[in-house]
Amino acid sequence: MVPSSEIPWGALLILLPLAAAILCFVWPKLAVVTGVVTMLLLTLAVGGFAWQLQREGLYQHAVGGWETPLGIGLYGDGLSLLMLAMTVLVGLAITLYARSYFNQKQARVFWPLWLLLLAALNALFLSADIFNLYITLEMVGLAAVALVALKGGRDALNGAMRYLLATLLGSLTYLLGVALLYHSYGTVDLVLLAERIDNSPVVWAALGLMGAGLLLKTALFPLHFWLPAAHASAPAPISALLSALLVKASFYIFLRLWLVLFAPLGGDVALLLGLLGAVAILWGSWQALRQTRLKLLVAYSTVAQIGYLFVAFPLAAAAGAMLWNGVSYLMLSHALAKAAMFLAAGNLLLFGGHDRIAELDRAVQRLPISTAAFALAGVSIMGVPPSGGFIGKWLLLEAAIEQGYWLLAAVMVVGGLLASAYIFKVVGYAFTRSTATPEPQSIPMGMEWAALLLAIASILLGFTAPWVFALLGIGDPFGGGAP
Amino acid sequence: MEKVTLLIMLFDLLLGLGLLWLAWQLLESRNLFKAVVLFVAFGLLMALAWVRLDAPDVALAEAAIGAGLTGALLMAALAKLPSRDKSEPLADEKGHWLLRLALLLVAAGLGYVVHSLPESAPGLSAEIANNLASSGVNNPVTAVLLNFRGYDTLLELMVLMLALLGVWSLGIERSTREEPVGPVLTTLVQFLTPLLILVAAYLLWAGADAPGGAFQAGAVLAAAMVLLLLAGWPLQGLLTGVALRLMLVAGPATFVALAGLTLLDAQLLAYPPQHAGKLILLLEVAATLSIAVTLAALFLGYRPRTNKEPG
Amino acid sequence: MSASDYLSVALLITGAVFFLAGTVGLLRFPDLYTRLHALTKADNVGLGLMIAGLALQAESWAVVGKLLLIWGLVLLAGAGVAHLIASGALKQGVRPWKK
Amino acid sequence: MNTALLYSLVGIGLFSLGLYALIVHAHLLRKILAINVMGSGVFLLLIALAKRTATPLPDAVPHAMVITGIVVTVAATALALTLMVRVAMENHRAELSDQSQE
Repeated sequence: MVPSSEIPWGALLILLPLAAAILCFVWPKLAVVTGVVTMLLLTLAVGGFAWQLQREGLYQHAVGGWETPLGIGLYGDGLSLLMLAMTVLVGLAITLYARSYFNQKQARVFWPLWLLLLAALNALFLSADIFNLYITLEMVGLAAVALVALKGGRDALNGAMRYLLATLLGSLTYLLGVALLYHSYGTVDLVLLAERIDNSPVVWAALGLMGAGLLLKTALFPLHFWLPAAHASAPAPISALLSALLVKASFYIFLRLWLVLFAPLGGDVALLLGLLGAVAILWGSWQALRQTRLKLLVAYSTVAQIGYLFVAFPLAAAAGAMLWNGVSYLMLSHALAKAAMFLAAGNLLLFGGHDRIAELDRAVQRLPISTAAFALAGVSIMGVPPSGGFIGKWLLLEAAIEQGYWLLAAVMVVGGLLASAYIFKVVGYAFTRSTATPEPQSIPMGMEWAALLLAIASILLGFTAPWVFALLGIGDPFGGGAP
Repeated sequence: MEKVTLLIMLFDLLLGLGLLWLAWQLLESRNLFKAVVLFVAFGLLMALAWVRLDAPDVALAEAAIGAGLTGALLMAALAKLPSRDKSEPLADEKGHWLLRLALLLVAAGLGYVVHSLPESAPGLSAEIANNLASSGVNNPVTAVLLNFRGYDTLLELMVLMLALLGVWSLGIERSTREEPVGPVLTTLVQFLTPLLILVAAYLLWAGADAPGGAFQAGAVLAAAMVLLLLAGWPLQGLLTGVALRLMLVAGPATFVALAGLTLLDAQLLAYPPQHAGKLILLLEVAATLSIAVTLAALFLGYRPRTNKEPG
Repeated sequence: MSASDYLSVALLITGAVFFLAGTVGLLRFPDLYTRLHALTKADNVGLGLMIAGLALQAESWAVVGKLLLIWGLVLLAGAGVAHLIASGALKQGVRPWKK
Repeated sequence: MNTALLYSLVGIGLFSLGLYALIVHAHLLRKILAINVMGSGVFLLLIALAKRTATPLPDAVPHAMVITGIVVTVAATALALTLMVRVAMENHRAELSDQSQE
C-alpha cells in the first residue's frame, strides 16, 4: 500500500475524469454511475491534494520528467487549491442535480462532456504553462458550448453560437499573446517568464492581447455581450456551471498572469480594470433589476458580480495579499451562491413551465426548498453578513475606503443595494398569487436539495474565512514575487 | 548568389501579399461558395508558406487538415444551408471606418512589437537538440509533440473527442444521396483509397525521423474515408456502435493508460528512455486511428447507428 | 552548365509557358467547359514538362519515381475532377457556349 | 526586411483582417471563415518567428504548437459548422437572432 502522502493527487485530479469520460463515452449505460463515482473520487482527491499541500507546501511536477522550459510544469498553490475545491463543491451539486435532470438521450452526451469539462478545469487550475492553458481553455470552451446547446431550442442554439464565437475569438487573441511572449523570452512557463520578464513593448502587447482574450471570456463589461444569452438559455445545471465555474476559470488565468507578469507595470491598467468593474456592477445590477425573466435576471447578476472581482485591481498595490484573499473568497462564494440560484431557478422553471418573474405564483408554499435556496443564495450575493459574499465584499470595501477610493466604495454599496432590490423582487413575487396557474410539474428531491445545500454552503462560508485564508497562503500566491 | 536571394525575397513578398489578398477576397466575397473555394486555395498557399519557413510538418498538417478537411467540412455545411442563404449582400460597411482605424492601429502596434524583437533568437532549439537522443525519435517536432510536450497532445486528442460529442448531439441525420455517383468517381476512389492508406502508413512510420506523424497520417486516412463517403460507400452503416466508439477512443485511451502507468513511477508521462521509441510508435498508431475516424465522423456530421440502437 | 542542365531549363520554361497559357485560358475563355479544358490540358502537359525537367536534375532514381508518381496523381485527379465538375454543371443545366 | 519579419507581418495582417470580418459580417459562415483566417495569422506569426535561430534548423517547439493549434481549430470549426446549420434551421437564416422566443 502506497502511503497516502505519496499518492500523486494532483495528476489524478486530471487523469481520473479523463479516464472516466472515455469509459462513459464507450459504454453509455455506465454513464451515470461513472459520473457519480468519479465526482466522489474527485472530492476525495481534492481532499488529499489539500492535505498534501499543507504538509509539503507548493506542488510542482515536471510532466514527462522534462524540466521547464522544455517540458510542461504542473503547479499548485493555495489559489489553485481554492479553485479546485470550488470546482468540486459546485460539481457535486451539479452531479446530484443532473442525475435527475436529463433524459436518457441527453445523458449519453452530458456525462462524457461534463467529465471532460471537469478534467479541463482541473488541468487549467494546475497548469503553469501558458500554451497548455490555451488548450485547456479551448477544451473548457468547446465543452461548455456543446453543453449549452444540449437540449436544443432556438434561444439555447443562438446562445451557444454566440458563446462559441466569443470563446474562439478570446482563445485566439490569447494565443497571439502567448506567441509573442514565447518568442521574446523563449519559454511558456509562468515561473520562468516571471524571472525573465522586463518592461518591453512585447509585454505590453501580450498584456493587451491576453488580457482582452481572457476578459472577453470572463465577460467583463463591455465584453459581456455574449453572457446573458448563453447563461440564461442553457439547461439549468449548465447555466449553473457556466456562471459558477467557467467565468472564474478565465478570470483565474487573468489573475495569475496579472500577479506574476503584469502587475509591476500596469498601474494605469489596474485603474482601468477597476473602472470597468465599477461600470459592470452598476450596469449588470440595473439590467438584472429590469429583467422580467428569472434566468436572465440571474445571468445579469453574474455580469455585476464579475465587476466586483475587478474593482480589486487598483486597490491591490497598496492593500497586498489580504485584498486578494477577499477576491478569492468572493469568487468562491459567488460560485456557490450563483450555482444555487441557477439550480433553484431551473426548478422554478421546470415546476411552472416558465420563468416569468411576475408569475411565480406562491412558489414559497408550492416549492419551498427551491425558493429558500434562491433566497439564501441571494443573501450571499447581496453581501449581507454572515454570508461568504459579505466577507469578500467587506475586505474590498475596507480597502477602498482606507485608500480613499470613495467612488469605488460608493459603487460597491450601490451594487449591494441594487442586488437586494432584484433579489427581493423575485422573493416578493414568490409570495404573491398570480392569475395564470399552469399545471405544476413535480421536481425530484435531489434537484431541490442540490440547490439548497449549495446555498447553505455559501452562507456557511461566512464562518470559515480564517481557515480558508490559511490554506490560500500555501505557496504564497499573492506574494507578488514568483508564483 | 545575390540574384537568387533577391528572387526568393520577391517570391516571399508575392506569397505574403497573395495570402493577404486571398484572405480579403474570401472574407468579402458575396458568394459563399466562392468564399469556401478561396479558403481552400488560401490553405494551400499557407502550406507553401510553411514550406518556405522550413516547417514541413506543419505544411503537411495544413494541406491535409487546414485546407483539405476544413474545406470538405465547409462545403458539407454550405450544402445544408437553405439556398437563399448562400449568396447574400454584405452588410453595409460605410459606418465601419472607426473600427477599421482601430484595427489598423492595433496591427501597426503589433507590427512595431514584432519589429522590436531581436533578429536572432534560439528559442528552445538547443534544449531540444540536447535531449533529442533520449526522446526516442529523431524528428524534433515529433519529439516535442509526443514526448517533451506530450501532455498537450493528450489534451488535444480530448478536444477532438469533445468536438465530436458536440457534433453528435447537435447533428441531424441526413438520408444518403439518392443519385448514383457514376463510374469515374467510383474508379477514382477505388484507385486513390489504397494509395491514401499507403501514404498514411508511410507518414506515420516516417514521422519518427522525418516530417510526418500521427496527425498528418490521421488526416490523410480521414481524407480517404471522406472520399469513400462522398462516393456513396455506406461507411456510416458499417462502422457503428461500440466498435466505432472504441476506434474513436483508441488514441486518448492509450494515452491516458500510459499516463496512468507512468504515474505509478511517480512521474506523469515520463517514458523510460530505452522504450521511448516503441511507446511513441504505439501512441502514434492508436492516435492515427482515432484522429482519422474522428475527423471522418466530424465530416459525416451525425452519430451513425445500427437499426437496433436507440436514438 | 552541362547539356542536361540546358535541357532542364528548356523543359521547365516550356512547362511554364503551358501553365501561363492555361491560366490565360482560364481567365479569358467564355464558359465553364472551355475553361476546364484550358486548365486541365495546360496543367497536365505543363506539369509533365516540369517533372521531366526536374527528373533530369534528380539525385537518385527514387526521386525520379516520386516525381513521376506526383505527375500520375495530378493527371488522375485533374481528369477525374474535371469530369465531375463538367458533368455536375451539365446536370445543373449550365449550357455549353455556342458562338 | 528578413523572412521572419515579413511573414510575421503577414500573420498580423491576416489576424486583423479576420477580426474585422468577424465583427462586421452577420452571416455565420463568414464569421467561421474569419476565425479560421485569424487562426492562420497567429500560426504564421508563431512559425515565422521560430526561424530566427542562428542554425538552418528552426525552433521545433512552435511547430508542434501550431500542429496542435491546427487540430484544435478544425475541431472547433466542425462544431461551429454543425451549430450554424442548426441555428439556420431555427432562425430561418444563418445569422444570430437577437429576439428571444417567449
